Amino acid sequence: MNHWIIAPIVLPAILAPFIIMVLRHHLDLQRVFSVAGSVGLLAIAATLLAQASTGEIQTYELGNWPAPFGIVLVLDRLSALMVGLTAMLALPVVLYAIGSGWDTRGQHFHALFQFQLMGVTGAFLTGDAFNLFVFFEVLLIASYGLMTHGGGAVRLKAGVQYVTFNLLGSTLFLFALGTLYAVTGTLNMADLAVRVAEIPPEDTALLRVGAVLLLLVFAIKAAVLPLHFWLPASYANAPLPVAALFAIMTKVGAYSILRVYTLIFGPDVATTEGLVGDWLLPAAMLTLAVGAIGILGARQIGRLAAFGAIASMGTLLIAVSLFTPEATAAALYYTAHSTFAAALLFLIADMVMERRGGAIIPQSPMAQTGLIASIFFVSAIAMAGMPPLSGFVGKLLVMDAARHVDHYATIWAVILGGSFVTIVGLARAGSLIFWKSHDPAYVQAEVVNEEPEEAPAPAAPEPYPGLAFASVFVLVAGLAALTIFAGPATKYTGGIAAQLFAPQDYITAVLKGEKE
Amino acid sequence: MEALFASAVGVLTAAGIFLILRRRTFPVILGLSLLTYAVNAFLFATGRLALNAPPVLNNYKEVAYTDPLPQALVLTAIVISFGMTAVIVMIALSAYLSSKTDHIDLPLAEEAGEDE
Amino acid sequence: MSLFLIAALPFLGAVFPALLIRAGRNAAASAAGLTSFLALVGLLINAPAVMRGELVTARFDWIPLLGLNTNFMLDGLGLLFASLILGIGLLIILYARFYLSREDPMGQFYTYLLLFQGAMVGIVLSDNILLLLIFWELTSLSSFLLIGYWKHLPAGRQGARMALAVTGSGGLAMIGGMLILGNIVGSYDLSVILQNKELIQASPFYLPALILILLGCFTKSAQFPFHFWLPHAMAAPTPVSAYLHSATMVKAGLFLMARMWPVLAGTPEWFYIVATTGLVTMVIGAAIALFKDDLKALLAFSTVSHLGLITMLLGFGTKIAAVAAVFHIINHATFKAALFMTAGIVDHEAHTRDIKRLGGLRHLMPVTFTIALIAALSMAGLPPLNGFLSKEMMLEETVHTVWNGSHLLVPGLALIGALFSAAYSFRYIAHVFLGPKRDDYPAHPHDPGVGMWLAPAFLVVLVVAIGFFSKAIAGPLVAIASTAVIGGDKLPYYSLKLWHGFTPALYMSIAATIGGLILLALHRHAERLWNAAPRPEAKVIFDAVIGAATWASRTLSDTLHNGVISRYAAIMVAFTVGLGYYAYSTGTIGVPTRVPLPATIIPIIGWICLVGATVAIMYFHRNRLLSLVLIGVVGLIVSMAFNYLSAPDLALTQISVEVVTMILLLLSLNFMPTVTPVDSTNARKVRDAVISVFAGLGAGGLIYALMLRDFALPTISDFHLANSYKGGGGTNVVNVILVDFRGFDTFGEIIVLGIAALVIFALTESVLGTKVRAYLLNRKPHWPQSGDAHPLMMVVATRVMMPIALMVGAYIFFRGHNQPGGGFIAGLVVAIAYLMQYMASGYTWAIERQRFYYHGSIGWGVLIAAATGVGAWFNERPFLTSDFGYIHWPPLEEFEWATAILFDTGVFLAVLGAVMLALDSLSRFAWQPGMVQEHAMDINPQRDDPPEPEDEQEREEA
Amino acid sequence: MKLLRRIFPHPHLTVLLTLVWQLLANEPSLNSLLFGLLLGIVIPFITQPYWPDRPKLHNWPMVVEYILVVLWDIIMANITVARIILFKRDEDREPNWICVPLELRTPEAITVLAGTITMTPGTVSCDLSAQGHNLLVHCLDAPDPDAVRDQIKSRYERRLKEIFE
Amino acid sequence: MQYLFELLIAFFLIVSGIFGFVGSFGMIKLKDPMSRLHAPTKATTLGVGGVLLASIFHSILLEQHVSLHELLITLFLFLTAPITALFIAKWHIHRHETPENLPDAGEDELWATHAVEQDEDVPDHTAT
Amino acid sequence: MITYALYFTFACFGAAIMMCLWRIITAEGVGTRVLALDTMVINTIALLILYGLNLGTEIFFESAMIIAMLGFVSTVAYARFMLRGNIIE
Ligand code: NA
Ligand code: NA
Repeated sequence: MNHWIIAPIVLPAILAPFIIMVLRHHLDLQRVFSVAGSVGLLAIAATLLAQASTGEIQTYELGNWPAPFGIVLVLDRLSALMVGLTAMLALPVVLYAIGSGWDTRGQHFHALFQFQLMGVTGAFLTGDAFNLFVFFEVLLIASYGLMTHGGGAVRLKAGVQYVTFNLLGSTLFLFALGTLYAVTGTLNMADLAVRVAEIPPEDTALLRVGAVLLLLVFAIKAAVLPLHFWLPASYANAPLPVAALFAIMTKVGAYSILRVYTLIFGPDVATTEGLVGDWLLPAAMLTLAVGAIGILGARQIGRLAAFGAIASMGTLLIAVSLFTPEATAAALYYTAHSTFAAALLFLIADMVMERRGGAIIPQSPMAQTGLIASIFFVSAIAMAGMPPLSGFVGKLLVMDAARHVDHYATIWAVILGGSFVTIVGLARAGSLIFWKSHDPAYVQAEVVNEEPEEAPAPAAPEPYPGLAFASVFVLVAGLAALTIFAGPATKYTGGIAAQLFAPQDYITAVLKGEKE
Repeated sequence: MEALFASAVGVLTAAGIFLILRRRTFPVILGLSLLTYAVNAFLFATGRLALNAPPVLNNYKEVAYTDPLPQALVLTAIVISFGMTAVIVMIALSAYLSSKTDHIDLPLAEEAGEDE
Repeated sequence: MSLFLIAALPFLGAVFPALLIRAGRNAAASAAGLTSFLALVGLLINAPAVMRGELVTARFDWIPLLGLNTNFMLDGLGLLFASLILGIGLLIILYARFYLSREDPMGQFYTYLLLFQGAMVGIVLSDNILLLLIFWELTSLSSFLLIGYWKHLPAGRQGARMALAVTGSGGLAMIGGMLILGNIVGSYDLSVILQNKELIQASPFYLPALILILLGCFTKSAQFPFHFWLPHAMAAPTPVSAYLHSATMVKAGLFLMARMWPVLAGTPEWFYIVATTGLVTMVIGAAIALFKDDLKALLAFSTVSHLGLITMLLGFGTKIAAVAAVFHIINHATFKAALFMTAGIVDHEAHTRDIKRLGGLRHLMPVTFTIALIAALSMAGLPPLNGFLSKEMMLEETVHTVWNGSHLLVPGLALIGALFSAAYSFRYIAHVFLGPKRDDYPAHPHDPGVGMWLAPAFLVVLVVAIGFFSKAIAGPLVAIASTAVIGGDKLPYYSLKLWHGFTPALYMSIAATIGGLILLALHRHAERLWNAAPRPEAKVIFDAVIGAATWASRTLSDTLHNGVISRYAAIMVAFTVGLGYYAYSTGTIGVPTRVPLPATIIPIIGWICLVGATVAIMYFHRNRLLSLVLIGVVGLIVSMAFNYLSAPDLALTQISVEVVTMILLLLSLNFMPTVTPVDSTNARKVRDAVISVFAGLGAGGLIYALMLRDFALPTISDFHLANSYKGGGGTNVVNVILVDFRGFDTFGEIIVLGIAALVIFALTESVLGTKVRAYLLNRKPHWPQSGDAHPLMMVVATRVMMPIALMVGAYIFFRGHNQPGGGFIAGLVVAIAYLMQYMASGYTWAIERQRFYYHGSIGWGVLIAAATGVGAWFNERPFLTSDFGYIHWPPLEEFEWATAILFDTGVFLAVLGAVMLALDSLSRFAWQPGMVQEHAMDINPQRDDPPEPEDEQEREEA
Repeated sequence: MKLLRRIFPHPHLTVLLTLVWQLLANEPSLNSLLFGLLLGIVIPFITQPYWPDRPKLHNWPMVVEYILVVLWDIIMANITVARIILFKRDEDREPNWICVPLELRTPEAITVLAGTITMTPGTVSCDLSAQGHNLLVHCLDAPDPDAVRDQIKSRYERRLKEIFE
Repeated sequence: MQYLFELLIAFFLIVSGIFGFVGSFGMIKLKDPMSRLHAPTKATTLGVGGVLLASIFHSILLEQHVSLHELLITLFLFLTAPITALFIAKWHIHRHETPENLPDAGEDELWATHAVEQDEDVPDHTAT
Repeated sequence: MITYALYFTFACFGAAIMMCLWRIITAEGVGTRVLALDTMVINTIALLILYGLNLGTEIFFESAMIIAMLGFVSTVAYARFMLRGNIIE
């Protein structure tokens, strides 16, 4: 029995109530424990990554009930990677939130943050479809709190929209799970895989409905067109460090698609043929297009970053939707890249927002313009998939993996076209925000852009700016490391893909061969 | 019976969706509540309908039990959607008090983005 | 020196100027210069080997999965270009040290410059086309920074963006081309690709690959029609222009065409695309250059023209033309860099680059004049300078070229190009340096210090030297570079000398020179004609295109994401229903396998109530309070349906949750409008109704189909029924599932509830911390309030009921494991008992008597549940493993203990705390100052009238 | 005594709750009796602060009498009301408000009286007066309001006064 | 004996059925809101009480199983019905009756529902 | 005999519930509607007990009790809302 598997869930689950109960009135201690928790999560994630790298699939049967009757957690390479990404993202984000003082602008930031981590890691680790729903809800409700953290009219209105749309998604999740259970009589994902293969032809219509509804649920989370509409306003109006953390949440959707549609409704399952890739690929391409167009058209830096997140999800999902080992390996590499890149862009956007407001118009220069401009340049390079950062490698991987697909020319054209529009858009924004501010003509005018609907009375600005910058540099370093060590990284993602496309190992590990 | 049940689920879903498509927060919340009823009923019925067969074990006689699992799932779902509803009510109220309007739409702020 | 180090040195060096700038401008410049110098030395160390015909390589597998490896190779072509890049780079570093003013951030400049230099070196050394792509795009990015270096100038910003947009997009196209190429060959290594000419040219994907790669080359090398970005890039400081547009960036395109020449050239497609583009570019560039008054613009278009010339030569596809191309690359780099520097000197000294404001400078700036004169004459193609040599070769080649059957077209146009070329070269001299001295220069010009003219002077020396001693100086380099271009084949016969006899080329040269002089003489008239002629202004078009694209993007994006959530939701629902139907219709479904249950009168009544109430909600939904009442009916019926259909636990939970939800909604409705105004058009309503009806049909139809069929495979809940008592110690299987089989779900569920309460609390704090507080204090109620807020009878009834309700809560809790009930419902019941007390006796009165804290209750609940789970670890069992047993203490009867009860206690506490915290937070919105409530009842005759004596003592005790 | 008082702050309530637990458990046993007693002791501790100024009951036989009287009246009242609803034309009814001056002062007593009025013949307690000295009662069909008032005072209030005050 | 028991239970059932019906029918038939209040508070409560009694008798007399817990529900209903009625009545007084329409409240001058200082310019009732 | 009596009582309470629904939909004030809802809840309790009686099970007891308790609470909440606007003050 390997208790490490549940550690990433239990740690925040215990830490958060502790923060609420004992440290409610001690901000500094909250910070210490929150950071310590994130570091702890990182350590746990590292352990899990090391354990998973052997290729052995480990399970953890909660309540000691055998699968498929109880809930089971599964540690394979994919879940280890995703938990690792979460931990690697969490630390810089929480440091930034502390450094920027965002955590003081409302109550319970750190507790909600820990709960959010619990939800995300739980979703990555669980091997039970309904338990996945529960963790989705945990991460969502924590995200509702984080999204509206600090209040403010616009943010709250955006919050209503965010919650509404996600509640629709959660409802759909239940419809899907109900349908699947009603046909197959099970909830365990490995068991589902076994049973789906055995489904008699008289039940395929209903099973297909369940499969497609589930896909749509994940597509909402992953912000796939036409289910992505919730994202721009939500992310742009969330506290931007929170939006940075949300970079991992869209990945939860992508992860779930990968997991469910390789393990249960894999590309070889005849029953659900023609349901996934057929529409996901065009939808993903449109997602990328909409994201890129949004970047070019954005008037506000938060929104620009949000569309950046959408565009990167588009690229990612193009790779996912191909459902080949090569493409999946590429998708996973791109996942890591896009998590850091999107987070970085949001944090930089926050730095800009805090100093001069988010409008993409020239204004007098802000504090630390040079440094922020440089980091913006880096994040833009990453987001646009320009060399030398991992985005370019990821893009090449995706395109290379698409070589053998029928529509490869279209895919390439969309990816390259998307990159082009993104480049133009980011260059435009950067030039207006950072360069044009030096133009005497504009400095003179000094139109103080009043943000009419800002968060109420922003607390002391940036208590530890050094910490904020440090956390940004951590993300940059992450991107750099992902680039430099692209070889080992792609090897690992290749291993994940190999594991995903051999679902029998997973099934055997979970069901211990009992059901075979 | 099944027809009654299914049609009720359908009516609740339709009404819920219709209200969710309104443009004020309050009807949307009402719609979400209705939709929650619908989905809970849906999920419950995936264990198939049964009369007088509650899944409470009876030591004295051999009786049929209905499928307990969907019931447990619905219980979880009810609780979760309760939490969600509470949160959206609160956010909607806060949004209303902060902006003095309960329009659910969030038109793009007219921020002047200037091009070169 | 390893190629890795040569490629890496500029990048490593890029760090220093930025860091060292605090130590002074000289330190920054020296650091930059030293790095370049070291790299150049490293390169030259390898030169002998290359000259011997060896291929110097350095390989490291970076991303084997992708085939993207850091493989470098150095051959003749690479050596030529690398030397140009590093050598001229060194000169530019020197020049820039003196050119840049004190206000310019020099550290940044050198950092950018070295980044650019590294990228260029990377391109020419790459032995992997993907690696080459990386460096390729890096040149776009670093040139973006360089061109936009003067951030305060609009021209600089726009020029940078234009360059990035054009060259970046070309690079993107090239990615596609390279991937195709790699796909055809099966490797991304250049050395492999270059061996596969037949394979590539036979492939059906040859043409797409060719076009995509050429797009990259043409945009980078500013070939028509992508030439327009280059002049705008002249907004950069002159050192940048000199570097980018003589020797490096624009030559990258040429380099790549030369690099790929062995496998791509030699086909008609190649000839017609490349040669034609080059020819057209050459002529047009030259023509435009003649009419530019800005010195740098003139040079920029001349660069365009010369690049066209080289492109054309490469396009011819013959080996001898390739040699000519290589030779001209060298020559052009020398004279053009020198010319740019002289232009910079003039600008620097006279404070203008406008030819119209210049003239007569030869008297004031003799050194500069000399340098400019030699370089310009070389550019004009006059002997005995190096420009003459390569131009002769070019003209000679055109004579032998047939374009679509025409023998005259290519040489004719080439002659025209040469003519214009001579004309603008002469103009550069005549209108700037010759003529009378003027007295209206913006500044008083004089020759600059040696630091500034040393670099161009050195280049001019080369210009002359190559002219005279071409074979000795340039010969070996041309030979090995040309060998590399033509793919290692044997070089054809050529000779690098001034005099070849009376060849057609000579006549053409003479014609071009004379024509050029005539054109210069007629310049004033020609200019009038030129200005009168309509011609598209590239910048305007580009701006219009980008502006339109931005506008279109913004319009599209803002229209799509217009913040109307009802539309988002409508799309989502419609999409879901549509896709669901598609999935259904493409599968198969068997006949029903279950017999439907009979529908008796009670369910029918329930159905009528439910549907009636739901329809009524639709009808009355604008009256919000009424909608809540009607929702209550729906909740009641749903709960009864659960009872009727054998789900007592669900019924209990449903009705409890229902009431708490309703109370939350009432609490919030107190602050919100009670009426929903009409704001949908009828068309919208119809649309929404249609979508809703389809959604309803979908959900109803789906569950109907499901209910009529048995499970396709046996359900796992058989196990739960069989093991509930045996393994879980409870007879209420639903509860055992909740606290044991699927206790982890429940763990998540209470956390959701706890978070919900925290979120509500946090929001309350946030909102009440703003001006909303003031609004709330001054707000009026929806309607007149009644008196007697806390009626006596209600207070008394509550006092009696509360203990009983708590008892019921305890009962529900303890029974839960075996009968309907459990911690969750118990938590709600207890919460409602407290709530009743709030409603009856008033918030402030009741809260004073509160014995527990909500945050603590939530925290303890989660912790106890977690601790129950963790406890199993000490038993060597997984999280949440339960245990139970039976205890017999006489005379008591046997009773059961179960850790599940502990877990359920956690659930209970969390639910209680969460519900109370949520209600409490919402209640705080109504708080008014001075709302201290002394008594529970508003009216109490016992209190108001003098009490009877016997009661007095007792009350004091209480 | 004080200690006992501490342990059983509401002895009546403890008994009542133990009884309630027996009802709930529905299977009398020593276990449930003890457990009920335990809860009966614990719960009053929690609820004690919410019920200050508890009145003392003075006359237990009267309590029993009162309950029986009320039960009887409830049944009769319902028959009366059923007759009115089913067979009397709406126009023939004479609904009426009456004011009942109260001698009772204890809130608990007033509550019981008001509750009784509501549950018995054609009357509903509707409101107290501003200082709680009068009770507003609505009659479903009362041609003679004074008779109703007198009956209330004599039949219920008198007994309650004895019980509570 | 068995027959008598059954008869007793059937009687209780039928009587409570009638009361239950009357309680809701009164709400339909009676015209003024105050009178409507009478029917459900009394008849329905008694109706349910009867059903509960029938249930108790059924378990004791026919199943020989002492089950009194229905009494608790009856207790609840009897405890709460007057309060419900009071609130509905207060709503009616607040909404539809002026102090002049009601009988004199004696020395207290006003009935509690009316005894309140109203805020200025509060909008009229809209949703009730 | 009990069976027929049960049917009769079912019918009575069924009809009662329908009348409550009618009142809820058609009444002119929310107060009457709340009253009707309260009545409906009580009628439902009766139906539940009857159903339990019919099936010979006590499984619905908790439900009936909770409904009785909560029906009251919600009625009070509605009424307080109509009277005071703020239900917890
Ligand atoms: Na997300
Ligand atoms: Na993202």
